[in-house]
Amino acid sequence: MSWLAIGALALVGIAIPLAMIVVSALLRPAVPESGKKTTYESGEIPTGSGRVQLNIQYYMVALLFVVFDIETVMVFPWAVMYRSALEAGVPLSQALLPLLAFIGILVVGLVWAWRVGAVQWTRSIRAATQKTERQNT
Amino acid sequence: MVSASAYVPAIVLLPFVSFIVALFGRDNLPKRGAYGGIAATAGSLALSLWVLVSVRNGAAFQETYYTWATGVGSQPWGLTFGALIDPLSALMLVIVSLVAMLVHIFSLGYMNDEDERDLPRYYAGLGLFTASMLGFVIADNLLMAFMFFELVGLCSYLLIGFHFREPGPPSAAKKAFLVTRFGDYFFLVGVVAVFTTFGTAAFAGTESFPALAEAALNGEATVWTPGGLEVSTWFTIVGLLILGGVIGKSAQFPLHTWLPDAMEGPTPVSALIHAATMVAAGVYLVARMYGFYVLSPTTMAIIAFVGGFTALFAATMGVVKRELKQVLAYSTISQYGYMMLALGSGGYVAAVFHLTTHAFFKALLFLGAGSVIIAMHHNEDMWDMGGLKDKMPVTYWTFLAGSLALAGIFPFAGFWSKDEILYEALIHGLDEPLILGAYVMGLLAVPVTAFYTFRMVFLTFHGEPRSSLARDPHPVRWNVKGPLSVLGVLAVVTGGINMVPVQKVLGIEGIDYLHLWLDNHWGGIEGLSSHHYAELNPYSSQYLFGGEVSTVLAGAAVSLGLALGGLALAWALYNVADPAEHTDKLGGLKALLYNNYYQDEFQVWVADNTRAVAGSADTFDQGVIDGVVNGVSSVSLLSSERIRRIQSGVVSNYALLLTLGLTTLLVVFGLIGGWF
Amino acid sequence: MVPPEYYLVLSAAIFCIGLFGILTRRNALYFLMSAELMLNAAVINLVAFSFQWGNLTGQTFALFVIALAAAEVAVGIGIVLVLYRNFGEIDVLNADSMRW
Amino acid sequence: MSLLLQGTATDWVFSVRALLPVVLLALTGLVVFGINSLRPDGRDNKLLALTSIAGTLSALGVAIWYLLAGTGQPTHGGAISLFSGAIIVDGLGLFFTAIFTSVATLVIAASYDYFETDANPASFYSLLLLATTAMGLMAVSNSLATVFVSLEMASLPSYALVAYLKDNRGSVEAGLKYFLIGAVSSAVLAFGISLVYAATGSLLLPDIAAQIGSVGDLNGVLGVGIVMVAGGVAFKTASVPFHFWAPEAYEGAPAPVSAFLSSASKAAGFAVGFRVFATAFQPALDIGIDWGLLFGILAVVTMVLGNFAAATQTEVKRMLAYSSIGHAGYALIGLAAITAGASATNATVMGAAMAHLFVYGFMNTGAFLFIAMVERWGVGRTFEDYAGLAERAPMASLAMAVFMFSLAGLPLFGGFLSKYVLFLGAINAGFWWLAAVGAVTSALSLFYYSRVVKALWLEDATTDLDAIGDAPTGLYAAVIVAGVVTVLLLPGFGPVIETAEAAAAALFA
Repeated sequence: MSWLAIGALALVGIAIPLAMIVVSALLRPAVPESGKKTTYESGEIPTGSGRVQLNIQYYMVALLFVVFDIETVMVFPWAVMYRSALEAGVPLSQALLPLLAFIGILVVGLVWAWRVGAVQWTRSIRAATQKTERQNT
Repeated sequence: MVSASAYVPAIVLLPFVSFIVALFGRDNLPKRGAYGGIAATAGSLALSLWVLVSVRNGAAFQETYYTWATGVGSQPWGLTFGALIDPLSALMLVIVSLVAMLVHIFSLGYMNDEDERDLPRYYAGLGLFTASMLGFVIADNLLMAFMFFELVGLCSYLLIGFHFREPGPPSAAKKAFLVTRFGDYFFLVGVVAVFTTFGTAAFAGTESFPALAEAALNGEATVWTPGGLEVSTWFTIVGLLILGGVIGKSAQFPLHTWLPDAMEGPTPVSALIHAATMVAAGVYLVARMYGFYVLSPTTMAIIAFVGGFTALFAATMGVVKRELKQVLAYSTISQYGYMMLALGSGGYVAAVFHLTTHAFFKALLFLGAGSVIIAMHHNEDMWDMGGLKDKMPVTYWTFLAGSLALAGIFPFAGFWSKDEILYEALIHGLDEPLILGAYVMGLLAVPVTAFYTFRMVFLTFHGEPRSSLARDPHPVRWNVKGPLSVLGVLAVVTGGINMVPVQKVLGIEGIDYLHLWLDNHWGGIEGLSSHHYAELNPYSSQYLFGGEVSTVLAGAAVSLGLALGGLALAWALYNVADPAEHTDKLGGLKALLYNNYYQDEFQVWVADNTRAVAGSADTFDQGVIDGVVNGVSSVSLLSSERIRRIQSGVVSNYALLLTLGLTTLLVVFGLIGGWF
Repeated sequence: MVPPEYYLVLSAAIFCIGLFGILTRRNALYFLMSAELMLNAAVINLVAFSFQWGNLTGQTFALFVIALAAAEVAVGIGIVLVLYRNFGEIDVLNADSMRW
Repeated sequence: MSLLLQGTATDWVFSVRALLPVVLLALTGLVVFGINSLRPDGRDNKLLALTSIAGTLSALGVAIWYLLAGTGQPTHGGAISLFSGAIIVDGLGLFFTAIFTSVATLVIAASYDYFETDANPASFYSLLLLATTAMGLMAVSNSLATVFVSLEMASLPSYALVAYLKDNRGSVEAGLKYFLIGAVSSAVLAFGISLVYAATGSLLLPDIAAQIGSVGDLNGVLGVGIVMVAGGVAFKTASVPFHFWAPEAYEGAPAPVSAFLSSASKAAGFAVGFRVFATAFQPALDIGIDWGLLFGILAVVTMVLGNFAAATQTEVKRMLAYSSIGHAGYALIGLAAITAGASATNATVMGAAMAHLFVYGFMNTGAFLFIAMVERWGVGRTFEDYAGLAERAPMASLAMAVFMFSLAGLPLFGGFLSKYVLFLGAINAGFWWLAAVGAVTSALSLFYYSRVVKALWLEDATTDLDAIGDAPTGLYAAVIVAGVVTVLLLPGFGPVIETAEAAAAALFA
């Protein structure tokens, strides 16, 4: 029965905004004009496209971040059981070595990404011109 | 003494070696591969003769050479390669290697002297073709037979399409390949079914599938059948499946359409295909596993009826063809129809007999046609020929011998074998309406055969030359005349190997050599004798006119009479100076020979009407049968067009279809399994 | 304690929402997010039934699924990037040059 | 030879030795990264290719050695179970590892020429090696957790490989489609696994099998889960209705990648499918979850769709893509013909499907690599463009003819025997209708395969073929080797089928 109150609340919660929208739609006069359809830009008249192209490097860094973010997820269960495993007499070769191998593989990947220039902030001509274009508009 | 059995694989390997040599030797070879091929096939022939002799001395054997794989599981199966040398295969080996050798020699004249290019490829194909047919002949189990059967089909594809730069040959090659392949898929399913049913595909021995099938029908053994089907019904189905491959390869109705098109190949190849290899493979296969087929009366009747129908149907179409090789093509279909008729009506020996004689006289006719084509500078239209009799006597006389054999005129080879087929069909058919129907069709085909054969002979060799080419033919050399002469002699005398009618009428014992040969008189493999087959076959013999002798005589007289009738009609219509203007010439003669006028008028009427019948058969063939074949392929292609439209290119649609598919599966299997 | 069937219903609902997103969205990134949603539905099940069955298998596997989801996004973003470079936008409907 | 059998499952040295093929592949991948890290600007194409080939070949060698020595097989102490049963090294795993590593070797040899001008081939080789590693893991996964992880590990590099030509719209589009369908499919698979876990409380395959009998009311949940897991397998094997990515991915991807995906990746999907369904889900057949029929239907639809759609293609590569779908249908027979309790026939038909995948690995890889060669020559993609190539490249064209005829199942090459044994096994198990559909679609397949041969050998060139001057060593070697193996697999089919059937029999024992 305790769910009934929540259900009622949810119903009311959905009904009220719906009712407000419906009532206002019924009451308000419909005067379409172009100014109403433009994007709201804090009173400024909007110019140019709404889409901004970010430098590709943002994504490269983001990707690397995601990859190393995963590492944390994987290390987490290991950290939880490490102490108890050692106490239970599990040798280090089984408790620590796999994790070191795991991190070692990641390091190889990171070093490679670094060396081939994935994290280098390139200053390509195209990026530079795009930057000037953005500043000019 | 070394036994011949040790050299049996060499019979197959020799032509294969010539194939390899021609393939890699390319243009460095003497005569660009021809000599190698001749040497190899001559070697095969010598070994085959030796094998024949040793089988005559009782050295038939079966031997497994190689085991591919053995299965584990509920039903162990073994895939093996081996040789089965018994009277039947020994005889066939000789036929195949002999014809192959003659074709190789002939090719020297037909291909080398004509400066064809790319000849190593040609000889490589011939070598492989011969090798695979020989391998097929010695096969001791169905799977091995199937593999070589397919190889034969592939080689025919390569050889028919030899002149691939012209428009016709590639499509003819493809058609031959695909149509026979279509039948072969039934064959494949049949092979699989045989394996599943019996656990073996061996032809001979107590553990062979014909023996097991026989035991199963007698209740002495149990075999697997799908869904607990009646054993005999299942055997019929399996037999028919395998028959699919036979009908495709042996060009029986309705899968015969590839064969006339296959005339696009070089003429020696046609000779090989028609006489000894590809087309013969189908009939040979039925003979090889005859012990299985005789167990199923339904299959036997179907074989007989298809054979008889094909014999008549193809013969009528032969009447209206203009090209020399086309006529021969339809005659091949028709003659193989006779063999099927013989097999279906219990005439095992008769079928093998006809297979033998036909191999010789059809090879002869094709090589003769090749000779004519050389002479005519590769014009094949008979209406452009005429009068070649005096200019190429060797070709003429040998061709004539072959034609007489084909037409079944006494005492040429074809007479004896065809007569025995009709005789077998008659005595077995008196109780079986289907066999009797097949017999009648076979009998009707006799005069038609004689008619078109001699129409061909007269148009080609007699009368006046009808073109400048025919007035000044290109001469041919020894390498053409030699094979023709050998085959010409054979076409005359081969009938002597099986003088059954003479034996029966005159009571001379022991001159039916082929009967004795196939009956393991000189030793053979247990269970593969014609005697054994005769015991198994479902027919009883009935005789007309109160006795065997009179039936033999009556049958022979009727068929010979009909053949002579056909010949006479052809003579009257076409053995004239200028057959095309036949009717106009009549006007000048009518005052003088009034009665003859009527006779001629009658002949013209007969000619017109035969023409109409034959023409409509031809139309039926081109329109309906070809149409069905083409229809199946266009329906497949059309559905292909439809099916591939599912792949719309839009990934959202894929996701939608994927979801729908998954949902459907979930709902269907949920309902079936009662998950909800 | 919440009965396990409720989790099944919840996860099925989330799975279907994700599926709905995949079927209706044209933007590749939304497509990606919807697929992640579907994976999360699986994660809910795993965690809930890990609790239900009293073993840690499900929870551990849930971590793996999360990790793989992240890796999948990484590869996916890379592909979306090259898509943008070649097609000038990330509308999945525009890449339809190969079909039938 | 049996030194591997000593040691305990928890000893990590023992684990490494048991998993040596996979470990070797992973190490090679890392070494390739290492080489590239040391010399990021040096284009060491040859060094990288040789390193990669050395890795795949040694992994192949070890897998074959283990197979011959009986490691993990019933004769030598049975399957080796590692990591609390999550990984199991047995005949099936080693057999499939042999397939993956053979295909990978051929593909790398071909890529050496194909990516000759590529700016950074190291990433290609390492992606390929890592994908192969993951496939090796798929073949030895004995838990749904490792199945999912390794399947994703194989998929992620594959997406990148398909989209490898970053400036080629076709390649990118292919990658996008592959990735999007793959994301959906992996979500479906994960959801399916979670449902199976919900019903049985375990992810280990043998434990699932033990629990299935007592799921009670949850059999509906289990059923939905099993169908969804089947969906994941269908995605990896490119079977209907999860096949939609395949034609585009195979067509758009660089041809060596297509070869890799359509041979190795497909085989990996079957490795997972065979093990999961034979080990874990077999008891489900008794409680109204008839996944055998499910795969039967999928097999029929897949065979029909793949072969029919291939019949009227105009581009050779796309035709091969569809034919690859059709072959997935044939291999699915190995799953469809499984019936509860009939362990002998089950082993026969599954072994036949494995042997078919083995032969298929060579003939299909070879066919795609031939296309890679043609792409490298820049000749064109349609059948017309292939006309007359035999004049310029007779050996390669001969090999291509061998592949086509073998794929069609002509009885001169390995493809015949494997297809034959497969149909035989299906009929033996009572599924004659599967064999019948297989035979009919094979008949159709000959039509479109022979079109290629006809174009190569029987038609005159329509385009200018002067560009075909060079004979790329690696590509040529790969194509010829694949062709020779395809031919040799006819006489040498015995050991293959025997190994495969023994491996399958161990699964059902």
